[in-house]
Amino acid sequence: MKQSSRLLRLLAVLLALVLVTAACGDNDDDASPGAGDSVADSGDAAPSGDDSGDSGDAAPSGDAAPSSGGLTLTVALESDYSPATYNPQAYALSQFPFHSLLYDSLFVTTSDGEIVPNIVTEFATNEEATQLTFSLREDLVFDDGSPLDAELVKANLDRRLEEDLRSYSLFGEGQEGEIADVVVNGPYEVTIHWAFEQGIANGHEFLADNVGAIVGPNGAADSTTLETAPEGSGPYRLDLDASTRGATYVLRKWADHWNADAYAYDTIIFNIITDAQARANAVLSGEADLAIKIEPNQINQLESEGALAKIGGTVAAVNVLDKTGERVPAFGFVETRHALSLAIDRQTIVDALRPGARPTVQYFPEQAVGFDPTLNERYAYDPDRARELLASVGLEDGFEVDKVVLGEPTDVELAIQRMWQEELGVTLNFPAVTNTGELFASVNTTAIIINEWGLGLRPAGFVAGPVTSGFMNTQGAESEAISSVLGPALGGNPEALVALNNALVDEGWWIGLYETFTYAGYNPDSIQGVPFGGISGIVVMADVEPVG
Amino acid sequence: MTTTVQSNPPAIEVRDLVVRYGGGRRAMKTPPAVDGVCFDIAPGETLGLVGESGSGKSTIGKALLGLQPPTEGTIWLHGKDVTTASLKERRTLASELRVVFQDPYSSLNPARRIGQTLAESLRLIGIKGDAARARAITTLESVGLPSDSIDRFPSQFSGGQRQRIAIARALVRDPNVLVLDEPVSALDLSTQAQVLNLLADLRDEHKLAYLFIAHDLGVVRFLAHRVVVLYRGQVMESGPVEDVTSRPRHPYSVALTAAAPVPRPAEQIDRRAHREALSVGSASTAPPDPKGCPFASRCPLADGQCHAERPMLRLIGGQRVACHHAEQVGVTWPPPPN
Amino acid sequence: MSSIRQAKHQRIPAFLRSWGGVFGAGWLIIMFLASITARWWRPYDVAEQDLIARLQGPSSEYWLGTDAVGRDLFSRVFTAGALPLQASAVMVLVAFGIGLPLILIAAERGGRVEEAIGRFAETIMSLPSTVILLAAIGAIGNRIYPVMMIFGLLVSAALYRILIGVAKSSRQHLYIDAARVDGMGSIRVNLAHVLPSMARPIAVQAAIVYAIGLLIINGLAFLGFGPGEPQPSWGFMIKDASDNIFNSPWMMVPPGVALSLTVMAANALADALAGPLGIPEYTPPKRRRTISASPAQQSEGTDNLALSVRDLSVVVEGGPTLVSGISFDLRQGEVMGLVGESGCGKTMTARSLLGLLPAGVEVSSGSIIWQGRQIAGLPERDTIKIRGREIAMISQEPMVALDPLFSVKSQLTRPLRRFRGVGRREARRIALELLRQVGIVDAERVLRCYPHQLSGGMAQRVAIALALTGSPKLLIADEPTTALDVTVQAEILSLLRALVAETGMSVLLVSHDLGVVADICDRIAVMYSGQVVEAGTVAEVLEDPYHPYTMALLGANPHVADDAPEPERLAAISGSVPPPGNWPEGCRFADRCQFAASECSVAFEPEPAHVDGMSLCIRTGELRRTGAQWAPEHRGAELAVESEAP
Amino acid sequence: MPLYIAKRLAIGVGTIWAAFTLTFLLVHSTDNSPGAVRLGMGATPEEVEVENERLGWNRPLLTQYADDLGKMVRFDFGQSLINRGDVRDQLSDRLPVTASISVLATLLAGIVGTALGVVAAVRGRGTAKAVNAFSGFSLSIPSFWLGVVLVYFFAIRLDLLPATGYSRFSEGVGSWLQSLALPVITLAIGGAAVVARMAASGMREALAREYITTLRAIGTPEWRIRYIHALRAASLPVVGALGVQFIVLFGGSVIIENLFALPGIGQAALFGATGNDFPILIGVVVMSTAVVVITNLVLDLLTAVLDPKLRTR
Repeated sequence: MKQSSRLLRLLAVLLALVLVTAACGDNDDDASPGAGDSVADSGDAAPSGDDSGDSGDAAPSGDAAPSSGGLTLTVALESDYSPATYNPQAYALSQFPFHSLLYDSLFVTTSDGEIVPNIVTEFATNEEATQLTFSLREDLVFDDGSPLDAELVKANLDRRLEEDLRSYSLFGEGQEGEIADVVVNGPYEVTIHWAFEQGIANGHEFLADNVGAIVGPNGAADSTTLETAPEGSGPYRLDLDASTRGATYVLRKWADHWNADAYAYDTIIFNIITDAQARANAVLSGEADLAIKIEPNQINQLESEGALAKIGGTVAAVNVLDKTGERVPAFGFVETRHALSLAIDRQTIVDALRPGARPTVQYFPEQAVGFDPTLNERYAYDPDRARELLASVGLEDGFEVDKVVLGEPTDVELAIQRMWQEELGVTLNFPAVTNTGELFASVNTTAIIINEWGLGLRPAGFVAGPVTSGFMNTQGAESEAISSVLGPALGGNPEALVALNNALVDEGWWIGLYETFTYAGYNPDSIQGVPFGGISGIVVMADVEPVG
Repeated sequence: MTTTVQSNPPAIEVRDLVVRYGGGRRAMKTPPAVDGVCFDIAPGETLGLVGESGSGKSTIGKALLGLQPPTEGTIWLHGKDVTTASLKERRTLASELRVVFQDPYSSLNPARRIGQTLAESLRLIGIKGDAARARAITTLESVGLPSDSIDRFPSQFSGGQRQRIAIARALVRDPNVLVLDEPVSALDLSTQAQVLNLLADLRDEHKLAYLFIAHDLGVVRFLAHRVVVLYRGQVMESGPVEDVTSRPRHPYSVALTAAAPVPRPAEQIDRRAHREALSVGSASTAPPDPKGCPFASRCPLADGQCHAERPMLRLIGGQRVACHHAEQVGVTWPPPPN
Repeated sequence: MSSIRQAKHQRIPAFLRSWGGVFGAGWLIIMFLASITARWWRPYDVAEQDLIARLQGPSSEYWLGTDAVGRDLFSRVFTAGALPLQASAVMVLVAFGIGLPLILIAAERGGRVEEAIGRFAETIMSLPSTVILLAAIGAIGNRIYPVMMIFGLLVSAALYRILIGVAKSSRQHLYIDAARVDGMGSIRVNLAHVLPSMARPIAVQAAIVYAIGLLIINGLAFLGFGPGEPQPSWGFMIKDASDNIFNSPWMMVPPGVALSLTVMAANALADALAGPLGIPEYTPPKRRRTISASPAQQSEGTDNLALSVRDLSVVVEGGPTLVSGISFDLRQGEVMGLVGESGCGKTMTARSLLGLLPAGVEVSSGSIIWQGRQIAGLPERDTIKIRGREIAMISQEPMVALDPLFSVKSQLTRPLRRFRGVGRREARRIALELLRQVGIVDAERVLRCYPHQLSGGMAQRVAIALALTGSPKLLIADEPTTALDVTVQAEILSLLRALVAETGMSVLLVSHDLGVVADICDRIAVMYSGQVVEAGTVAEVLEDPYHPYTMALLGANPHVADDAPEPERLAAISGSVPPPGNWPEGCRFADRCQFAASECSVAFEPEPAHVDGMSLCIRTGELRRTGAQWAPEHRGAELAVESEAP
Repeated sequence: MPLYIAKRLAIGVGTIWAAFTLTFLLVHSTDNSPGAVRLGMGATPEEVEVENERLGWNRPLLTQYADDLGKMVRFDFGQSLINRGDVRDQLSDRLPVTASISVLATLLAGIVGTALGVVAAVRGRGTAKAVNAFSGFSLSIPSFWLGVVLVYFFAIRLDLLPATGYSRFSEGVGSWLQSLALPVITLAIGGAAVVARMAASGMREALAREYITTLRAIGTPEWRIRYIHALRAASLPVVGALGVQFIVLFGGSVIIENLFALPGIGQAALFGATGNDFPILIGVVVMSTAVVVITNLVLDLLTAVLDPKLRTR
């Protein structure tokens, strides 16, 4: 009897728990003032369509978003930009549009594609270019009142060897931006000592955007504290109650920020919409003002509504991981890699699947220093030559190679599969994995990956990083041709950059496919346009402006 | 209790049979469906089992057939203890002990031809093929059905015909005891008479022993030699059918016999007056006190003793009666109709 | 003995005799064959691309158009069927493989075993299956067959819940008990009898579950958990199409239609297998056709004549006649018995008085004069005023005659308020009074009860009270005591008798039991094959029957006088009542009659009999003269096959 | 009655336990490695091993089971492997979305289905056939296909309703309903078909009952017979069917949430499945089961209110 009454109590508790959690989820926001009405006043209770761009506020269904009044911007993202932690240093540049609003960065990329000081007031490089000294604004504080000062910047940069901080990997040992030491000169002045003997001429560019973002003292001391909440001094604060991790993030403007006036919106909502069509729909039907990114299938649809923006600088390639032939023996021969490249009819792919893109075999985008038009001629589509090359290494009957996909392969991958099969008898399989963990792990076992890369403003850095010493080269393959020119190329030497480009292609490490655009969708009735940060391909959130 | 004659044991002997439905504590709290029932059936004899619905008469039949395991008590078949006979033992038993059920529509598998139904029964005792078919035809003919019935489906027969098939199914293994569970109550009057006549004929011809379960005293009186009156799982009265129906000794038997209407208006007027003078109460849904007489709550003769003490069966005249006041019945009670 | 009916078994299974069944079975078979043979006949390989002709609509080259990389949708759509059709079948097999044994065991064992299995099934059934499947994929990877097997496990619980009732009721078939008495083992009983009798519901559920499986497999493929590209799946093709919906809306059509049609085929097959539900179609009373009955003719002797039925015929619309040319009269305060075997039209006659015939059955001619008014063929809105207020009815099964969902109080007070225009409280008072009037002592308690809390006798009393709410002048009692025990029957008969004496209402009692009629009725009409064959006062008819059928019924009744010896054999009537539509010419009883002669085969008029009764037998006079008695069978007559021949 | 509720609750707890155990077993049935998931790309096997050790993955299975079960009782599912957030918090953020969709869809299916079923039952053969055809049709159309088409027409072409997103109830009932309109309609159509069939056969069955004749025999008006007596009888199987429908719709929301970008439990389930986020998976399963259990309890009580046989037990 006693036992059963305990059971009953347990049941009651369980029931209550579920009811409470269910209720809480819905009622949390009642606490926030119901001033949302003011938005509804200026706008309309009417459904989407008829927002005539009057107040330039977000689309109607978005405008009911929890806001303490004022303008709201709703952004649809293709994935969670802050999936594991709110630490900006753990992510790549492409996720910075989200973090840029929460954190102040030393330097930032503008919509002109230039890197300019942000919270740095002045900076200088010594003559040998081995040191970079900069001063900070003196009015920067975090929510708990602690200052953003030189000590904190040092504390941030001193964590450069931590595994999780992917952005800081370029400061790591042997990397292009290896830092020897960070010295605090005064309360608001810091000097960075680079490890490279030849120095780094434009070292400040390394301290831009996500890499230059400064997290608060607690996060700097223990980065796991950033897993549950951000700690930044940026112009916006994350409204944790109104946000749902992985689905919706509500950011509210922090009026005391030094640069608050530069930001037009009082509330910015990020909705994670992984389905490409749904993301396009969100823009078209007005639930989002801005959609990052748009997939090729949806381009026509958005373009016809005048809701599409694009920026070049993205290159797609087959990246050869197995340069030694350990995993698929055929890949041990450079001839194989060249044959695979020659058998791809890039023009057909581009015409059919990526209208507006440019076929290319090489690494550097056309606008970047290091681009070499002759490369495209040398490796032009030539299936006969490809067959000869394969035959020359005894692979006239082809071979099999796997490319791991998450879910289903893309149309381009399917096209390549077909071309290799028909021209070379090479069978490309797409073993599917169900999760990103397996996908990432596959770089240790498979021979190739196929991807579109936004290389950012400093393409050579990507070679120094992932391509030669990161996840694209877990075998640790060496190439004299590449390593000999990598140093000068990182220093910005144009000839070295061209040489690096040639080396990557000639070694068959990089089988370029096409150069394409990054697309974003927007609602022309609510925002003026999409301010891309040059060919970095990211959207500069500070420059998103409402219509009117 | 009594020793049976060694050379000629009764066809069926039931002692202190108790049957409870379900299991566990809850079942122990509800009154048993059958509560301490004893009876014998001699070879060639028909024992009628009467009572209202819920009196446990069908349960006794099921217990005999092995369809419902008895909770307590013993069942002998020709001197063999079959109370807990296994399936294999049943298979041979089943030749001796067969059944005819009430509902002729449900007792034949509609998807099987009559021949298949009969042959299935024979196959279990190793008779197959032509031998089985021949025996099936003979049996069908013996219940008054044409031999071509064997290739037909149950849906092609009327209720009375189906009941004949059910009887054939019972007879096909040449048994000597039949449990007849309300075999005619679902039939129309004219068909009922046909089947009753058939059963009587078969009994006389094959010297069959019947346990004849029915709720209609008139039908029982026609077919049975002796009768057991059940109320709520207990035997109220038993004895030769003439005695029990004409001179009932138990108040319940009195009520039961008085309640059955006869199709002779003049006689029925008297019976009605007699019945209304009995002042037997209505049955209540509440379970009776297990300590006392189950009929006490309805009985006009009931006194403190009846509620406190369960009456044992006593031999009075030709009957056994379970009533503390059996001596009064038929003497000072019931009162003459006014 | 009447002849054995002709075989009705046909070669084509019933479900293939409907369009749905043909479509369902046909499409599934075609789709299955097409998809597994697709590799040999499809115009293009599933991976074959034509980047020039991508996102095209149907053309002569690509019959169903192309997808985003220019693959032929026709080839892909048909190839895509194989996996879901097979994986879903595996799922169904797993579901039944787990479910059926549990169902059979639970149905056989009952009690605690059933309770335990039932709890288990209920638990499994409450699991949100889609979420579980996703969790399974997350845990064990995208493996379609294992995942569908897990789904089969979840489905088996639903099957259990749906089919356990079927299994239990099929175990209640007495032939199962008969097989067990034969000594048949449990497994054999299940295989030979229980399972076959469940075949139809099993087939129906299999088809439904199959359809659900198809949707689930493709739903998972839609989410990206399908077979790897380039192997096509409908779900992923739909996903692909949705990504291209602006560029090529057409792409939604082929996979969507293929999947929908296949699911629809499985569902249609299920519907066809289920067949007609066996639930009678509901026909609103208004729609019932009304007859142009003959005008009310004042019948003679209207002193206290309450009801006069003349030449009443009831027919099944477009079918056989059920009751033909019935006439009888009923005086105020009189109890009249309508007797005969089942199928003789007693109930139809009684119900026609209230206009409450089943759908498709109607009064075709004749007149019903109630209190001097013609009520045959009255429109529904007029009959409804008669029901309850003037004529009420109680029926055979008291336990099902009351609405189980409403309390006795609610069921009694509602009509009381309507009939008598009284308020809630007054209605309650009258209800209590009525309950006491029908002999219920603890009326207060019964008023609060729901029907399932009442015993059969109690329920019949409540039903009578309900019939009395409108103070009717005629009560139709259709076998009011047949379902009751004999002592309870006696009580109800006494109650009816008392009510007649108290209220002066008339009663039309339908019964097959001559004893009941003898007990309560003043007059009697014996019916056979839709006709009244003998009528008169109860005393006259039963003590001295004119008609051979009445004689036979009395002879077949085993209730002899208390001290009279039981006859060795009863008077049997050979054969059985001919079904409506199969009535012989002339005397309908002639085939079974001991006294049938050649003159019986031509039509004749009823003979007057008794004081004011009749007998529908052309030989009435002759039989009276000779003092003919219906002879009981001789001993052993039943065993002589020869005597069966007509 | 209290005994009845206690019994149902006990079964409910059993169900939650079963759901937990089933998922736990699934997660542990293959050589999964939460460490690899948590550390992501680039982690060495040694690091993964250390992480697995830290997460307690290498302890004996029974220890882990007991431990996890103990936490589950407190609705503590630990941290997500991917976003490191507290699973309970994330799911309770998402619960209102899924609950809104499935409750509204169940209600809509119940109302529309019952209305259709009643019409089919009382309006004669033609209407019945039409309703039957409609329900056969909508049972066969996959919701994910229908959803895409509805979005295409109503959101994109006609611009009448939002295509994506969720607006909280607290932000206004109007926008809440608007944001849920398409998903709920998409989900409810199949449910309505099931309910319609159930209601139609329930009505027809009820109208064929003997007590309907009794009611007619005392001159009860036809509307009363249909809408008070028959409908109430038919409502019992309908409420039963709604319980099953709720489970189906709740599960169906996985696809719908993905299609309409709604931040609900189903979306989390999908992310959890694609990301091998085991704590999320277990949390989603347990929480969904809890919701289903509670809903069934509510429906059971409703059945008891409607059915005196249960109430008076």
